[in-house]
Amino acid sequence: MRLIYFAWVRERIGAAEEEVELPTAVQTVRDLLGWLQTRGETYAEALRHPEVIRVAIDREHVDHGERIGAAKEIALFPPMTGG
Amino acid sequence: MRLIYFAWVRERIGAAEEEVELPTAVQTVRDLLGWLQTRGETYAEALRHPEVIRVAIDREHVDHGERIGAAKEIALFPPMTGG
Amino acid sequence: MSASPLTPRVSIRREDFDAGAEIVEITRGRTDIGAVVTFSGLCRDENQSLAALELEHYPGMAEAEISRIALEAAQRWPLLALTVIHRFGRILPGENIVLVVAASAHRQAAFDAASFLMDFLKARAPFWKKEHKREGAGGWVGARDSDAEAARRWT
Amino acid sequence: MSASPLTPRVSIRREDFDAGAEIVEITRGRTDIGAVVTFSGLCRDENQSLAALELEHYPGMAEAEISRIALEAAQRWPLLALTVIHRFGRILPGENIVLVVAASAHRQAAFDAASFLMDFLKARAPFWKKEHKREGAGGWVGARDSDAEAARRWT
Repeated sequence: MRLIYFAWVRERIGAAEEEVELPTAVQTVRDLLGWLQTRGETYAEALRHPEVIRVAIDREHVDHGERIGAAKEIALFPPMTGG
Repeated sequence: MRLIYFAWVRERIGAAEEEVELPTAVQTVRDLLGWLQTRGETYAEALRHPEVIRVAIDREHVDHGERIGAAKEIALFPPMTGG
Repeated sequence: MSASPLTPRVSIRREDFDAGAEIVEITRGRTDIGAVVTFSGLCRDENQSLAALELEHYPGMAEAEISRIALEAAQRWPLLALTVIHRFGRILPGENIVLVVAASAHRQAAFDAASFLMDFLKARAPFWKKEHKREGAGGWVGARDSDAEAARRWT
Repeated sequence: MSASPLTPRVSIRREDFDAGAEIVEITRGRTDIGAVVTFSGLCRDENQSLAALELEHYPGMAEAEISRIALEAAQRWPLLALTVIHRFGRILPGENIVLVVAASAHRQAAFDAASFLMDFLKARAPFWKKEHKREGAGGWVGARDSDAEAARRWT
């Protein structure tokens, strides 16, 4: 599965995207955020306040309770500031 | 004093403007509309429903209760349909 | 928002206007404007029955009244620029009739001011539309109750 | 207003846009449109401190999400045409960022749809602004609570 990051999430993690194999225990977006925080200091720093992180699965906004299922691409980013 | 007419008020009266001497009894816009109705068939026809006639004194909208005072120009017209 | 330095630009004219050029005119060379809301009103003819609209106006009053409405908008909202153009004379289906361009730092003021201006133009600007039909008699367009109500919602 | 035949035009791009040309594009050759509301969002720099904005976006999602919002607007209001353009990349103070052009027979639908689109663009379109200051550090622009509230008022 592909993870992609934008704006300060990207900058803090230090990567724009990566391929990952999720542990089977990671079922929801919330699980994913928790698991990522264990992957090192940059992740812990980027996701320290997981409640502000917005998530899109296969290019559609989802809540943190959403099940990941067969997602191909999950994007993590801060609240949007376009327009 | 100058009276000017627009749109169907102008067409029904058959004149775009005229100079008039108001009787001293004509004090308000409502008096004016009543007096004009006595001036002939075209006026009676144009002002048959005086409540729909809009009035401006010296180029500002006024209510029918407004006193005419030293007005120089009074305009009579239907509800506006610009924009 | 007291003592607004804004002087609205009001033009009553026979000639067409260019909405894009008016937006550029308002925004050129400044960096304080974040939002521009533009309203263009056009001459409709849904069933191909209209030959032309004839817009009669009260020349001495039209500009004064629209300027009063524009100044009231500038007092109610923190506008940075405001342009209102209203055409008169013969207008063909698909042609422009009226333009409002309202600029502000943020979008809500620009939206509200433009909407307010259109509601009050409809209710208070001394213009009257007459329809000339392709076939048969046309006539004066009646005022819509909904337009009077639209103006009242701002009071 | 079921089964709207309207296909919104959505463009996500680096290049500038011309609001006037987009209005002409939408209205040319038709006589059913009575009202066009245009929103232009510009890069502000009130105290001459900004060198440029950098607009990052999610290429795969930006157009899809804006198209979803535009289609929802077309379902909620009787729109006759709808164009949304959002720029990305480096944008200088005073330059255009976003454009919405909404056309309808009557003004209220055009105003409401344009306002709705801007509220939802702000809240849901995957774009992020970073400020580059003339002196000192810039940084990511924070989301405004008022923008989230603005989107909620439509639900």
